[in-house]
Amino acid sequence: MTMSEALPIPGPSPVQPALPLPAMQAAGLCKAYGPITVLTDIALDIRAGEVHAIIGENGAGKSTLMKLLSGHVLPTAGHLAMAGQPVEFADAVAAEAAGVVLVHQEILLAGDLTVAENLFLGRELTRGPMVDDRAMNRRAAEILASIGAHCHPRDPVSGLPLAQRQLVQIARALLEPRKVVIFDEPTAVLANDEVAALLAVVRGLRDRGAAVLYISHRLDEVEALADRITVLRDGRMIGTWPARGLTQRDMAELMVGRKLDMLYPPRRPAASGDPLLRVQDLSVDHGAVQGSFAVRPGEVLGIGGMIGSGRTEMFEGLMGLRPATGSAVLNGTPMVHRSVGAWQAAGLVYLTEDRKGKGLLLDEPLGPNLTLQALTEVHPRLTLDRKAEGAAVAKAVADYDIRVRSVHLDAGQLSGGNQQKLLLAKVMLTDPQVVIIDEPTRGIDIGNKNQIYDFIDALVRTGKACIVISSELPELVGLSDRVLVMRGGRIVAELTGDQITEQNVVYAATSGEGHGPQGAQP
Amino acid sequence: AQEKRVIAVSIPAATHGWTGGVVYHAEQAEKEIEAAFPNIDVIVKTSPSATAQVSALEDLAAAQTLDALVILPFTSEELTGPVEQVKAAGTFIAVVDRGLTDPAIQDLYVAGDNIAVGANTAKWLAEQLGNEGNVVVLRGIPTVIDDERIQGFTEVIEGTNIEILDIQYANWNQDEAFTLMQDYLAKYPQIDAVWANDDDMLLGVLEAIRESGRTEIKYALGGNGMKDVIEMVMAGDAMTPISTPYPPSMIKSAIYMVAGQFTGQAPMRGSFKLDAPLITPENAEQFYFPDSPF
Amino acid sequence: MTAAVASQSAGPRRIRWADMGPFIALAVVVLAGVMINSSFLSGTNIANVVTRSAFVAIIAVGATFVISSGGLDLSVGSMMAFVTGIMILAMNRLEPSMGGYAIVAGAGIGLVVGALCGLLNGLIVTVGKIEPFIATLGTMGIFRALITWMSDGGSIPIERSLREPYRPVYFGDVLGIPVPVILTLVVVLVGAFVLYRTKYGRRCMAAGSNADVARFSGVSVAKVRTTAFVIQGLCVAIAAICYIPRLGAATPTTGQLWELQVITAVVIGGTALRGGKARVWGTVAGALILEVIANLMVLSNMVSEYLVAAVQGVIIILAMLAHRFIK
Amino acid sequence: MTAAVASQSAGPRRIRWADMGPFIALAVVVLAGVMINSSFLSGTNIANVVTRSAFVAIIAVGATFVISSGGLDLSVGSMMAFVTGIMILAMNRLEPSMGGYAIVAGAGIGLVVGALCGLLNGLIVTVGKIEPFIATLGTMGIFRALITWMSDGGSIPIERSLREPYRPVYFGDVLGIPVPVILTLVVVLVGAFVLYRTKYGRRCMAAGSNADVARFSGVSVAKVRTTAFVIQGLCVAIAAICYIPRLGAATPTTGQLWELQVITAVVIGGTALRGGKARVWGTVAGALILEVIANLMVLSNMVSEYLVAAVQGVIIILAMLAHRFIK
Ligand SMILES: Nc1ncnc2c1ncn2[C@@H]1O[C@H](COP(=O)(O)OP(=O)(O)OP(=O)(O)O)[C@@H](O)[C@H]1O
Ligand SMILES: Nc1ncnc2c1ncn2[C@@H]1O[C@H](COP(=O)(O)OP(=O)(O)OP(=O)(O)O)[C@@H](O)[C@H]1O
Ligand SMILES: [Mg+2]
Ligand SMILES: [Mg+2]
Repeated sequence: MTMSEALPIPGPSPVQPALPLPAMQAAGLCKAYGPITVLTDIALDIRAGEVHAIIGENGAGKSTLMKLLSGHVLPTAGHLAMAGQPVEFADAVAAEAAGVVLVHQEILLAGDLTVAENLFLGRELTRGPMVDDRAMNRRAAEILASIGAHCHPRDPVSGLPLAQRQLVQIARALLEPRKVVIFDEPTAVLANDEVAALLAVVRGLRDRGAAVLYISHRLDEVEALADRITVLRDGRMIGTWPARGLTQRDMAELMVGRKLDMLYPPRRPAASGDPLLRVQDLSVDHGAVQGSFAVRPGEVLGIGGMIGSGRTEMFEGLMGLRPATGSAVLNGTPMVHRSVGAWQAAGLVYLTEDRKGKGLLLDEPLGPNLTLQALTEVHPRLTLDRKAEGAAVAKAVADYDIRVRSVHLDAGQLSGGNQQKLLLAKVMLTDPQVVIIDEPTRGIDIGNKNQIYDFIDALVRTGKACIVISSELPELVGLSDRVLVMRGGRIVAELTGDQITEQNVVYAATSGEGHGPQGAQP
Repeated sequence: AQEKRVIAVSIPAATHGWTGGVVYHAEQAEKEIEAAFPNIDVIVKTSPSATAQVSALEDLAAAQTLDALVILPFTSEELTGPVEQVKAAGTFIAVVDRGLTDPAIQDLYVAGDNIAVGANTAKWLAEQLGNEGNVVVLRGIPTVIDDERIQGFTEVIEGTNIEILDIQYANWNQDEAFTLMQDYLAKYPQIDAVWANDDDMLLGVLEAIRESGRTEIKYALGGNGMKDVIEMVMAGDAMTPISTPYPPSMIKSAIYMVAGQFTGQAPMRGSFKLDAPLITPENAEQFYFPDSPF
Repeated sequence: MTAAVASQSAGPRRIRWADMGPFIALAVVVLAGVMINSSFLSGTNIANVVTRSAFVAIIAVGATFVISSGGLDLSVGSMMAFVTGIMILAMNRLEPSMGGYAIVAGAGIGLVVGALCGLLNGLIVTVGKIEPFIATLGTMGIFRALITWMSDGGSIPIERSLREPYRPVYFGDVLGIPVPVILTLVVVLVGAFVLYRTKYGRRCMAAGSNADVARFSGVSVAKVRTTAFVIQGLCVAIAAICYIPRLGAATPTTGQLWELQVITAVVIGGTALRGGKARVWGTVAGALILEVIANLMVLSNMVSEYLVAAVQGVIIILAMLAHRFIK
Repeated sequence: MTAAVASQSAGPRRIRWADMGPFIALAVVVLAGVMINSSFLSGTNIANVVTRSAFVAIIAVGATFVISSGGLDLSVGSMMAFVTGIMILAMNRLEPSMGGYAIVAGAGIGLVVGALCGLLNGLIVTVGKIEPFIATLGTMGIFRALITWMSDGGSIPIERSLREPYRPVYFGDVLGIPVPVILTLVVVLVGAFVLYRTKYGRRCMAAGSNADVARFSGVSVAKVRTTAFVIQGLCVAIAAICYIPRLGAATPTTGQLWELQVITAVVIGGTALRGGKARVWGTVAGALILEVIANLMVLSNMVSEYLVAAVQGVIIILAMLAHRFIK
């Protein structure tokens, strides 16, 4: 198919010369890592009082572009200007001084420090020679409340769930007034409520005259927020469009360069038969309380809830990764000693939500990462089978559409979405009967989401089972045969069939004891 | 019942052969004396450093009234003050091996003569070599003992035509001595004699010479009177026909001398200097303690 | 969302049991001491032990800075010997012209030399980008060799005429509290203030916890770490100042293996070796624990002299295990 | 999408200059040796140096496992002395009944004891969850005290009758290659095989690189680390086996400070102390570098005996700096 066929939109809108000088301007930006070219000839203008969304497939170069704009990475060619004046940022600190701040896609916080200490790191408030903790804690509490974060300023960051850490990171960027605020997939780890709060924050920023750059794979957010949209594909600019006129479908097709099919697989027949996995009274320290559930062959069990509702804890507890009590039966066999290894041997695997901290070895190449969990399957003999590993990598790259410019890159050098795909491939390599996926499509682009949903569908159609923990309501609703909703560490509702709607999930997650009337949100 | 008398013994920890010997003899003395005289309590404490020894003195003095202290000080300067403090409480002070900088503190002094160990060896060697030749020297851990021995040795050698090719530290360690000797052998094509300043190191030196197959080396000498080396002397070994005593048993002698005053004898006071005569095949028997670990 | 707001209202600072570990361990060791030997609790003995622990405690406060900022300093023991040597030489040289004031001048020189030694370590680690373990192992050899060379393998004693006026710095007391204990308290208070209440302290923790994050936040990790090494050098010099009157000489064996004691004190005290956490008061408890154990080894008669080191090793491991299981 | 697929075809493996660092450093040091003293290159000297480095190299291979899996072992030097002592006692006891075979039996016992010592370290670290630095500092004291006690502070010599048959294990050669060198090569080859070609090696790297990721991937981090400590123990025992015939005795000074040499060799060789990377061949180069430097200190006439340690320290730091700047 040709490009013009694929693009339903007329060509890029011409630059409007009547407007005042853009807050920031980029021209001819290029970035290459050695022989690997990541970005070519990017021209961008970012205007004050506007939300500018950047969309593109995984590995398109969005995060890299943002790092160039915010001084985290130096361009190999090209220029930046702010309010018409050429600027060059030696590092991120210089960029922040000039009023440009980036909220990273990956969490960058000092785990040993408290929330407030992280927020004020490098610009501590002082009273005389002393740091003014009281003032900083107060200010931190305000800013955290303003973005709907549930953590306490004096909590150590290392104990926070991923979502809270992301909010802390956002709070850090918003502590001072900025000219340009860049969000790189800020909502990937957030659930509905927090997303809504964040969108309000972004609008507030815009209304106060800041220029906002916003990256997201959740196109509904983009549609709701953006004033203009720039599309990147394979490191090149496809164009910039005013957001009004573009539907989500248009955006998706611009990103991918082809027409997209149905997003969610068709409904499956109701699952029958004995449960593959049955869990009774599972309680986890500081987390879930007496969770009981079962999942049948051919079933996708969705787990919904707000962030901090204890979903991750419950399943980490089930896996033996946290101290937990309760019983579990897999395929008729009671699992007394529960460890990741024992579960895996019995046919159950868990995919973590924290790909950077708990999922991948960032300093190792693809091969060792991919085969770490399935070492005995891939390498049945005493020695490592390099050939089998190479084949496994090639297959994973093809099956999961992992975009790597060289298979010798370290996992940490992949784009966020591609890391997620690698993680999925890694866990699936063990050929499990039951898969628990915590946030399956976190950071994955719209074109590939589809693929992953099909993949889950195909999996359960062969008589396997899948538990999906997801904060993305459409995904939860579109994918699940049955949904459990958690609140405050307890399973508060079970939704089946037609009961599975976004409203019901939200209602159960926020207030209801069970599934209440539709749309009865406080 | 008689009043219990306490003799505290403070010595360096067993870090190498000679100090190991000191600990052995001190513990022997403790056993024998306590068995023979129930009214005497001997407390032996070892310390790995001068600082620790000062601490040990403080602890011993704080925990009980000491009737006597027998001490082999790490260094003279560092221990003088602390011992003086112990004496101030009326404790009888016996110092072994290294004298304190203020001799007035010592009621009894059993002195080793490290300078003589070096000097006597040097004199014998100069005589045997006819005042000519090349020697290499291995020294121990940088401490006063080592320093004095080297001083005694070099002063005598300076008066001859013998050339000291090299002096390096081997830390009173067999292994390091072996390594160092191998390197000396690689570096110097003509070595007439080796002096190792201590018998522990000598064993390493001998192994290196033996392995190298070099034949020009006439003598390899040590010091301290380790039992293996004395065995060699007794057997009339050609390369190591002599040693110099620096018997770790001096601690035992001192403890006995001190204990005497609590068994009815008059207290022994004054200075007893142990000579460092050459141990030769003729007199080796009297320096041989087959049961000592050293 | 109401629940969220409620939780944000500043609650009372949580009591952290884990942080009490070192103090509980200290209490246990002291209790053991009381049971082993009644004279353990005697005033003199307690005063001795506490006074003695001053050296390791003071140096360990510096080490808390270095370790929490993500470094490690193995050279402190040799540096101590070297600084002591320099100070004594300086004092002896100045004594004829300045008399007793030579002590003050010498102490000043010691502080400068200590700071410079620390700076050297810091620069090798940060500018040279060498693993601190190796860098300071190297300087450990260097300082040790220098003191050996300065003393010609023997010892460097302080002039007799200086000994009397200098004595009170170790043996004196103020209102019954030994001077070294007061010095330690001052160092610890200053250390705690800097670590917990100043910007620099915050940045130290950040550099140790996650150097990348610190860098992005505008913290110069190299500067922070180098400063920590300099502070370590100053602490070594302060320890040296109160060490000299105790032993009156510097020798090539002065301070040998103190680095291990210092690091042990810091770790027993609850500071993690990987950086990012600092527990200054715990460090002091750690130094006291080590000194009490050594004291008990002398006071008790149960252990063969050859096995003292083994028993000490076992006790330290047991203390750490207890600490773990309290958590 | 085609572009992506095309680039996925396996390109040539990158040549890593950084990995050559230790070998270049070794070459430089050797070159310096040749210039300093012509006898450096003599057959005997080279043979001596290489043979001598066998102990540290063999132990350092074990240390590469421990360090890359995220641990650290300070006890290897004392463990070496302890294992040597046990082996000699065993051989002496067995000699009357078994004759020369006592050597083989003793060696077997040594391997078992070494493995057990390693297991002890491993369990304290993994089950006891104690910082490896402190845990192995504790066992270092324990092993050292045990050998001192076993030898009454003196030495434990091997029976005369065993010395001759045992000699070749250190002094012998096969086709001109000294036996310890062959042993080292075998250990290194096996080590490299296990680290780079087996599943265990992969797990080791994972545990050292990010313990959480390893745990979440079903790797038992505790098992992997404990095994690394056991391997370390075995390597110590192997080193002990070829050490005994050299001097025929175990003493309280055997293996003193070897732990520092071993760790230095590993780090110079390019293995990071924070874990996750292992460079076995680099480790061997590191051990050789250390031994060559020590050799040069004796062969050259430029350095005062007092300053040898300083010069060694400086050279090591310079070597590491050079290494950095090659990168
Ligand atoms: N250090 C590096 N070395 C080589 N290639 C790199 C490096 N860092 C990033 N890349 C490559 O640059 C490309 C763009 O990555 P980037 O993170 O910008 O993608 P992205 O658009 O943010 O994708 P995602 O939606 O998955 O986050 C990827 O192919 C990635 O592998
Ligand atoms: N170490 C801890 N100690 C005490 N409470 C904790 C600890 N770790 C997490 N929590 C709390 O447990 C609750 C559940 O967090 P969890 O990460 O499981 O939520 P979740 O539902 O999985 O949300 P997310 O979508 O972020 O994954 C949160 O309130 C969190 O603050
Ligand atoms: Mg990205
Ligand atoms: Mg979660």
